[in-house]
Amino acid sequence: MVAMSVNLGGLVMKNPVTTASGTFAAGREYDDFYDVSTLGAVTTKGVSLNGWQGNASPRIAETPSGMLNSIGLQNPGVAALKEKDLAWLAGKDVPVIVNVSGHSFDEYMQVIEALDDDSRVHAYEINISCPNVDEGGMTFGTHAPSVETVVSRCRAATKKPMIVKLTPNVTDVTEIARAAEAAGADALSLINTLLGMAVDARTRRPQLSRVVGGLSGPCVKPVALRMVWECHKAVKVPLLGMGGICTGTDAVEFMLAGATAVAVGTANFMNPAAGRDVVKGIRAYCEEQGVQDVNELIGGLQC
Amino acid sequence: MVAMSVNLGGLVMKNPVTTASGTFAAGREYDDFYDVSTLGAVTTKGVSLNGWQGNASPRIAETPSGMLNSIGLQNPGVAALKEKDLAWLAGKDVPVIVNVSGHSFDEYMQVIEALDDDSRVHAYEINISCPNVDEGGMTFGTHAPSVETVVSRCRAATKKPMIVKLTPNVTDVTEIARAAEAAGADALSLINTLLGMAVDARTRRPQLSRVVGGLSGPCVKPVALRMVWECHKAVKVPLLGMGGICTGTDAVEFMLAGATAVAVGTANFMNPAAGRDVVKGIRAYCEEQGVQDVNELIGGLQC
Amino acid sequence: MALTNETGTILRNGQVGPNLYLLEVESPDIARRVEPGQFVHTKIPGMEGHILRRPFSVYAADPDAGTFGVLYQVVGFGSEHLTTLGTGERVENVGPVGHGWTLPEDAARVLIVGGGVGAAPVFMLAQQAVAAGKDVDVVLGARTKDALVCQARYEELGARQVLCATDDGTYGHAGFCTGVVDQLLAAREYDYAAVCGPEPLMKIVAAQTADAGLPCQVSLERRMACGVGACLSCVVDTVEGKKRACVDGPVFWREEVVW
Amino acid sequence: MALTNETGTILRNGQVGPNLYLLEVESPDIARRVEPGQFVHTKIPGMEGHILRRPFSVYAADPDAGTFGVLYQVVGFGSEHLTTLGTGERVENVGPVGHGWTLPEDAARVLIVGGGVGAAPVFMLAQQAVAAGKDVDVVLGARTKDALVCQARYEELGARQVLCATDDGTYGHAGFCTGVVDQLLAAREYDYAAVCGPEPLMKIVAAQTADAGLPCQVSLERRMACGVGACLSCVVDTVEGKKRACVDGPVFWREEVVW
Ligand SMILES: Cc1cc2nc3c(=O)[nH]c(=O)nc-3n(C[C@H](O)[C@H](O)[C@H](O)COP(=O)(O)OP(=O)(O)OC[C@H]3O[C@@H](n4cnc5c(N)ncnc54)[C@H](O)[C@@H]3O)c2cc1C
Ligand SMILES: Cc1cc2nc3c(=O)[nH]c(=O)nc-3n(C[C@H](O)[C@H](O)[C@H](O)COP(=O)(O)OP(=O)(O)OC[C@H]3O[C@@H](n4cnc5c(N)ncnc54)[C@H](O)[C@@H]3O)c2cc1C
Ligand SMILES: Cc1cc2nc3c(=O)[nH]c(=O)nc-3n(C[C@H](O)[C@H](O)[C@H](O)COP(=O)(O)O)c2cc1C
Ligand SMILES: Cc1cc2nc3c(=O)[nH]c(=O)nc-3n(C[C@H](O)[C@H](O)[C@H](O)COP(=O)(O)O)c2cc1C
Ligand code: FES
Ligand code: FES
Repeated sequence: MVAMSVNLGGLVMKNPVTTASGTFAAGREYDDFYDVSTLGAVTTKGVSLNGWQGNASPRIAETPSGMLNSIGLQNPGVAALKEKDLAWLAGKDVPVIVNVSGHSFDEYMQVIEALDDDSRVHAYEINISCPNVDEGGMTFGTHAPSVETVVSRCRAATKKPMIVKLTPNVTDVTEIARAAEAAGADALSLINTLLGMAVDARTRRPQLSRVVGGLSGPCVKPVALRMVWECHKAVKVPLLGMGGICTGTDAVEFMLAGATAVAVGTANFMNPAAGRDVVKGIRAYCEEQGVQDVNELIGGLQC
Repeated sequence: MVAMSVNLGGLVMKNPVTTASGTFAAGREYDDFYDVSTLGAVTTKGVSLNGWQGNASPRIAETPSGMLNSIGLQNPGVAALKEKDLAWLAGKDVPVIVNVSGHSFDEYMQVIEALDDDSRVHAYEINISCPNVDEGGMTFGTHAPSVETVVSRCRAATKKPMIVKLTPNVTDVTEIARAAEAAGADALSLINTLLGMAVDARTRRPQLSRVVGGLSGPCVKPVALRMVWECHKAVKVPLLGMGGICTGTDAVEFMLAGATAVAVGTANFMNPAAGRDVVKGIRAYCEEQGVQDVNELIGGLQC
Repeated sequence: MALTNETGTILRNGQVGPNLYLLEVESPDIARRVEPGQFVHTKIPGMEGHILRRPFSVYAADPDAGTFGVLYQVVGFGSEHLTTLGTGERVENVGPVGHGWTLPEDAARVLIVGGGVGAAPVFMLAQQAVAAGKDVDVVLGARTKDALVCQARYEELGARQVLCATDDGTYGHAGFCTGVVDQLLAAREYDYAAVCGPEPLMKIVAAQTADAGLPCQVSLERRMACGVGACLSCVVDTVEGKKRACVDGPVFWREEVVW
Repeated sequence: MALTNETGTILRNGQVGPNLYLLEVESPDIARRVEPGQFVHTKIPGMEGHILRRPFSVYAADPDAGTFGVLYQVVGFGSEHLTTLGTGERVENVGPVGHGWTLPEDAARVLIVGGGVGAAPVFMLAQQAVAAGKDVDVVLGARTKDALVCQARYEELGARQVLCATDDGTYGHAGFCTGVVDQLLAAREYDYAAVCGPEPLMKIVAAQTADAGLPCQVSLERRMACGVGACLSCVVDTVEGKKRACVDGPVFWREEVVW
């Protein structure tokens, strides 16, 4: 028996696997494929205070070993999240990480305030890294001072575990990581998508209506692993690693590089049972390699 | 007949295709596959003043639709470049872009000084973006002030077309692009490799001896296209686009996004005649689409 | 209706017309439960660098044999690669996905319009309508005669009439199939219309049926990542805001859609 | 020697032992020109997400038939995928690449050591040596008896002796094949040795032949991107600095290598 439980900045997860926000809704759409309580946590789609329409279609494009998206944080707002998603998740034996968005510092705080006395919310993931919105999102996440501002405001609004989600579109991710840590983050999650673009040569038009979008999937794994490793050396708070994870082996690579837990994103689209399969795969790796406790893997890279 | 000639900041190329530095040596190794004078230019492997040993093995790792390298700018120095590579290239009907490296501001200048009266050198590509060396390389390319310093020193040393090669590992590539332009760059080339990492879960070791390396190949194309497009809007100097170009269609995408010319890198490893095939592919696209002059494509994206 | 991710076996996969291919898969669970207008989200094997699944409407299904068929055209890498798969190869499908056609019980006279490869996603609806004893008129459009690959099956079905149009005039009405629709609608005798094909075609038929005051459904295509309703890639602008083509559609009422 | 990027046709591809496969390709230009110890840089079809070619030594070649063979083991994605290719499929090889073995003309007695799949890259050398009328002793090592798949061909060749060792003792000497090498070297009767196999094996044999004062070559493996000498991925530390395994090697003299 492998001990699979990890502690992600105060959030106890029965195994190190959650879903990457925006790729799994709140889990209900995947209920036919496996029981979400198989997971260490469910991370919900980014939510704003009153909801957003998101961007125009086309919203995705396929790229080599990856995809671009410019969903633009379409969401129905906090009230709908509580009424529908949290109600459904309450029946499941799995902690819930709510991914929080805002167009302004205040909005982030307001979302947390609207949720904080709801016991169905176990942790927050503060998304200051979405490349697909004009205000807020990534613009907050690329400069240390605004990171500190938004994170400390959120910190003031909650005592629950607060994960801050970082963007890879920066010169030095450790600078941003340290700013988030200093401002009170309990954990950091990385990476959000890399800003990219795709062109249709025949029509001479961009493939996404918003021209640029966020790159995810296996193609970004090398960048994600590198950033997890850099942050592992730079900060003390635990890390939630993601970017191209499809298998248990991928997840183990992230843990060796320093992640305490991992999230499965784009892989859900390739394999609707990806989350379950990653949990299984980590366990199988540990059994094969004689790892008794998955925590032994964290930062275990030999170099 | 499609007019294929382009002018890259003073360098006249008979077609818009060159090779990405470090993937083609000086072309001799590909001579069995096609005549390098088919190309618009040959860009040579990065050269430093007295040569470097580069990094330890393993130096490469395969990643989804891409690869990591940490060659570390191994090169035999300027004298050997002149004696062997430029001598060989002198017999070919193709302009030569010499890719210039240095561990210090001075070394960049010294490399140029050592080459500038050699008529076999038609242009320089100043590499301030190599992620695989500890001094110089990317550390110079991520901060506008050091970009200005190195570029203006190089500018003082030559009147030949000077292309400055930018790194994608920055928060805002347009800031760096503007700094290089202001300091006298005739053209910008982008992108160099994205910093990445690969882990072997079984051995729990990094796959590269230097742990991190530069990501290239089809997987980076969306990031490269986005940066070409951003820079096209931000600066006036022409752009040399690269990152995952394998086919004529890929090249056309870069030109639509704003590149005046393109470089073929990692694709040479997949297909030793990739350079020739990209030239052919651009021509075929133009014929099909009724494009009479390839220059019509530059920045022609409709959005 | 519960989704499954079923690994099926290819029984047949071959060309049936100009750029038209028919894929038949043994996949009992999906074959048994699929309803007219639903689709499968197909993981085409051997495409590791192209990571997304491809959505294909189910053309026909045989619940007893446990098989279903897909009619597809080659438009890009995935569909091109799909043509290379042979009998016996395995293919994973998420399905049956989506809201299909809602044939009104009291509709006695049904008009079905299929343009190009869009003739397939309306075939099971035609079957259903004929089986329910309705009068079914079918209009099929194609570039050329050889591309009218569904015509024979529609005719065998017992539709009242199957009218064809070809762009190049090699068969039936010469020109766009909306010309035929115009003529049929002039008689104003339908209770329900369903159209599937290129979006410009659907837009025109939507306008024609609106003018005729005829209820009409369309089947929309959007690029899809998850295919199960989770990612919001595939949204359609509707009068009630954005809806997901994969699970809220792909079939929508004409008047829901903001064209 | 000029390189070509030749598209060949697979004649046979099948398992010949535990985790051992033999691929035979019709590829006339390479087959005609390949020399002992050279390799091909293979683009394995259907691997779009794994972009690099894979280097494989040529095991045997028939210049008249225009075919060559590769003996390979499954170690990862590419070699695994290679096993799925069938007769008639096309495969692109850059070749013949590299500096092979340099059998000294005046060497009368030759020792050839092949560990595991390393038995293949020395086979053409053994052929060459036998054809040149030299006395050839061959030592083959493998995990188990069934893995000694090259033994029969070496025996047919007319080598003076073919000695085997198996890790599990199911055939020949029980244990590492360096034990057999030790015994043979004790007689000190060789003029040249060539060894191919896992790097630890080659390192030991290099030390053994150094002690015996015997000239020895080894064939080194490095990860390769270009396979033509351009990218410097594959460097080997030598006493003269870094050399490229692909074109300066893969065969090096023992004393060149900084082990
Ligand atoms: C609900 C639904 C049902 C469909 N039914 C059929 C059918 O029965 N027969 C048929 O031939 N085609 C059908 N299509 C279209 C089919 O999905 C595309 O032709 C196919 O995805 C193209 O893939 P590709 O790799 O060949 O093209 P590429 O252009 O290389 O694909 C690139 C990306 O764009 C997507 N894409 C490209 N064209 C379309 C499109 N028209 N609609 C949605 N996504 C697209 C691909 O899925 C992929 O993600 C249907 C689409 C939808 C949404
Ligand atoms: C000159 C030379 C000759 C060779 N001859 C043979 C032979 O005759 N038979 C045989 O079975 N193998 C041979 N090899 C090893 C063979 O190249 C690898 O087993 C193969 O590349 C593994 O690919 P993969 O996709 O299965 O493994 P993966 O581990 O998935 O490959 C990942 C990457 O690492 C590289 N790689 C992995 N192992 C090796 C290795 N041992 N050497 C070099 N690159 C490696 C791959 O080429 C690829 O780029 C030779 C290697 C070299 C350099
Ligand atoms: C369709 C899509 C929607 C996403 N929406 C969100 C979101 O709402 N909030 C967020 O923080 N990240 C969002 N992301 C980013 C993912 O959570 C994740 O950080 C990224 O995709 C990298 O992981 P992956 O490669 O495993 O997908 C989204 C990604 C995709 C592909
Ligand atoms: C093996 C290898 C060596 C490289 N060496 C250099 C170099 O010496 N100088 C340089 O400016 N860029 C170097 N690069 C970066 C490429 O020139 C190019 O910017 C990058 O690989 C992106 O293009 P691609 O995806 O087409 O390869 C190297 C890339 C590779 C893969
Ligand atoms: S494809 Fe994901 S919601 Fe429709
Ligand atoms: S593999 Fe490129 S130099 Fe050897």
